[in-house]
Amino acid sequence: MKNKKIYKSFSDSVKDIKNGSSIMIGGFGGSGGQPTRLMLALRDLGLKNLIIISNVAGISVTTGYGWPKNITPVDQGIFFETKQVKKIICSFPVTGSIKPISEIEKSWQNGDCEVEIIPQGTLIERIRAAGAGIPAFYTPTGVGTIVAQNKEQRKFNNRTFLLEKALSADFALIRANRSDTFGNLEYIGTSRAFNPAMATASKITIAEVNEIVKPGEIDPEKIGTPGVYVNRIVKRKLKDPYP
Amino acid sequence: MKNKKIYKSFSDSVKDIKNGSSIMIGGFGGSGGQPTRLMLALRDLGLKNLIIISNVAGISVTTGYGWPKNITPVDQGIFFETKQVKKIICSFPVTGSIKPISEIEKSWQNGDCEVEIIPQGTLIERIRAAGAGIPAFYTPTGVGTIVAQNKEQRKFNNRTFLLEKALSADFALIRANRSDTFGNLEYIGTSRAFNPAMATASKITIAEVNEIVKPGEIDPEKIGTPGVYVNRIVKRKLKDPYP
Amino acid sequence: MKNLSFNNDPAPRLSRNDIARKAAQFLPNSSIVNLGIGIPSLCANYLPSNIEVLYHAETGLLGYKDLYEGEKGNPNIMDAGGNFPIEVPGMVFFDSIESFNMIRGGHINITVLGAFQVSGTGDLSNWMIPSRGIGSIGGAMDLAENTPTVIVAMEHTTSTNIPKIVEQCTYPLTSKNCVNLIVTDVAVIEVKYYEKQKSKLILKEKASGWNISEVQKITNVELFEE
Amino acid sequence: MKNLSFNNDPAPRLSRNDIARKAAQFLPNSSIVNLGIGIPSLCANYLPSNIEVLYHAETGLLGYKDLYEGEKGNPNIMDAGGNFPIEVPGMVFFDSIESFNMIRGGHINITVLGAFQVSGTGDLSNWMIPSRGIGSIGGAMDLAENTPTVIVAMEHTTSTNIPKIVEQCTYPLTSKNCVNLIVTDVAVIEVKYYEKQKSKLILKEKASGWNISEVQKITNVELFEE
Repeated sequence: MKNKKIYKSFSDSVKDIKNGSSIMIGGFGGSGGQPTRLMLALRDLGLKNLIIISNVAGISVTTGYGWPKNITPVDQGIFFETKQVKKIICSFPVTGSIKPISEIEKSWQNGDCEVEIIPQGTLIERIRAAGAGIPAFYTPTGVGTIVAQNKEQRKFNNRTFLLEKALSADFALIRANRSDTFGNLEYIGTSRAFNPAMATASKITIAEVNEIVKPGEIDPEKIGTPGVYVNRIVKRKLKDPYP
Repeated sequence: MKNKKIYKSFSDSVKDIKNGSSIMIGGFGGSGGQPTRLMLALRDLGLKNLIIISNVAGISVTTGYGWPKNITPVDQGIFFETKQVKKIICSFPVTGSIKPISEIEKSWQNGDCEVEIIPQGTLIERIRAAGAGIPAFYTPTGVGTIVAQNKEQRKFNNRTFLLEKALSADFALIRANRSDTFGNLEYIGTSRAFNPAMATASKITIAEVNEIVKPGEIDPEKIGTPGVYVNRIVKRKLKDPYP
Repeated sequence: MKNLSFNNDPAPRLSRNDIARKAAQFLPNSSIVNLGIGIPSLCANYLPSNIEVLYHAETGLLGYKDLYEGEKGNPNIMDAGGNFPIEVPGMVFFDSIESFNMIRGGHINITVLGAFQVSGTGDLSNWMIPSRGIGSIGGAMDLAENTPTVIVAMEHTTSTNIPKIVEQCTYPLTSKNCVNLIVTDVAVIEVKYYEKQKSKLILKEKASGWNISEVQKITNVELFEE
Repeated sequence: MKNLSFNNDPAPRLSRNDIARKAAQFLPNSSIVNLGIGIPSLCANYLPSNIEVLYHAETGLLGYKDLYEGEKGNPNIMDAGGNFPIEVPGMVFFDSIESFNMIRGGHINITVLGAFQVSGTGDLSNWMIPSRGIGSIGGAMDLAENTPTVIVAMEHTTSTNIPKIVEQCTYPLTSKNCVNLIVTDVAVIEVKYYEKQKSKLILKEKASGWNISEVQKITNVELFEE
């Protein structure tokens, strides 16, 4: 039971992802918590029509957002440079100012991909709902804005709310610090972000980790994702230059 | 800012609870995670018409459930012996077999109180929703049973779900291992249970803890309830005989 | 507790421990399992040696194996039955929100539950005796409704030999069309769903000395053999 | 970045840093605060010395104070602006579910946000320039809609002196009736709600050398003094 989840290489761990698959990519945006090696392995498959679900996306390369200054960033833009994406669902796909322009904005301008922009709290709650067996919930966020278009509205206690539905995916690529051989994951600091929720909301969850240890080596009080949610684990090389 | 939350005694910390207040009591049932000293302080106020929200309730005294064998249990029954409760909302108020009978079942038989029984997953999710700004959500649990009576039903992807609403309270009495002076709480093992959700869902959250430490003494990766949710902290005496 | 036994029985019925032993044979390797209280909780004692599973408890615990006996144990590590599991490496703790996300989201692979009644369409009643007027739901409805595989482990009849496998449950329901397998003291019966909310009961195994017509006598729903 | 300045101005407008310094004066002691990107993020540099607040970042962080500068910092401790806060005792980490429960549940006391436009009824537009056709919402809608007190910190006009306080927002909305206080480079204006979705703009403070009629000239909604 213990070692079936461990994959030898990033490329092995993603090779059953197909044209048209929906893929959650964890982290917040920025380098901390981002499954950078899994993203590169996915990009190298050369697939088409992917549906990508992320939070902040494509901003790091354009502005250095959330990366150490001495490292050239990698972000969701890698899938757009190569026209692999049919649609991205995210909360923050373009920079605040009009320039510099991100790969995602370029693709959108060229009509190569669809961009669906969702308030961050609604996005994470929709992902959480999918993992938690909740098909839909009401939220106050977005009422009276274009986010409310074509959505059911309803009053509770005289305040208006929107009906939002669960959001799941075929695959989740996530990042953690350490995993034990059961797939129990330990995170560091703000690198949790979207990773724990996405782990629960996909058919196959693949975790990129710095280290794989024996059960019991991670303090059970510090496990952020129970192994029940993790299908595959891949260890990074020692001293990977990416954070 | 740091020390305003610390109360010197359990009785001080609960003295503004009033007749008719709604009160969440944390833990799962059993001794671990139960705010036993806060419960006793509340009982001693001699209030009436309380609304109590708990999970497993009143079972420990009747069966020893979740208590070490050498200690006489205390549980939610203490509020029923003294007829302080108008209504209890919980998932597990009576034992599996007809005897022995709990204080809650006695009160219910005598018509002294109302007992509302909710599936455990629905109860915790309703409490969570209240803290998370979600007024209502759909859940599959209870469809086709008496739990579905008078509830709105709706299909998503051809499966039927019930609409369930957020559940909040005036006060939450919760239990943790340690608190720092900001009110950041650390839990041990399964003593989390209903405590973290209840902390978010009440107007005033009061935490009973074994120890109060300086900020930074609890590993930030192990804080189960951020201090933003905790209004009052009360430290137990050293070597309290209750677990 | 003695085995149930009645004058017309062709052979002894299984003990509660033997029902648990039989039910435990249906737990797949590497599965995440939640055991209900009563007979189901005994399954943990009879897991085949070549099978490894992870137990989930509603209290917020995944990965325990055995329980402390007697005076031992830590009240801060409790299962849903109020027992104190022994700490093992790889055990995980979480709060009740997460515990029921796992259940409601279908991440627990299989649950073994007790029952007052099971219907021919897989409806389960296991939380309230009608004459009592009050009962405890606990996590039973969440588990029964949302776990992909539900095994019922129970005695085939009441202590007065009244069938518990019935056309329609007369006890308050826990969940409809949820039961996949019924393991009793005289038989193993599969609830085979061939259409939404329709099913047949397939008699898969009989206790030693019992044949289908003898099992049928104490079963209120028609049994089929494959 | 230079202060905005136009020929008809009676006196200099405040710098972006001075807008932030002014806005910071409205942060109550012991409050939980979320600062948006741009001018709002500068408030942290000007918190009055007798005031202590806890900063919340959408990334899953509560209790930071200062940011690392230059090459320093840990990518695993990031704020929503992509900066790396300095670790302090009592800092807490959590995932995005919890981070937005705090916001949506109203547990963050006060937020300071930037704006493209604010209407006389407190509507806020701060996420998309219509001509661009695409924008980033991030946490802005959750914060604006659900935080009990919303301060807007912005320049009073665009760089071509077009008023940003308007009868009706023409930019896509972030949230309706959410703004409580507008702090600009020429004035501090309270949005006083006297009925649901109705409000008056109360001019509370003017920059040195500015009077109400001069502020009114670059404000498209009638201003009142108390």
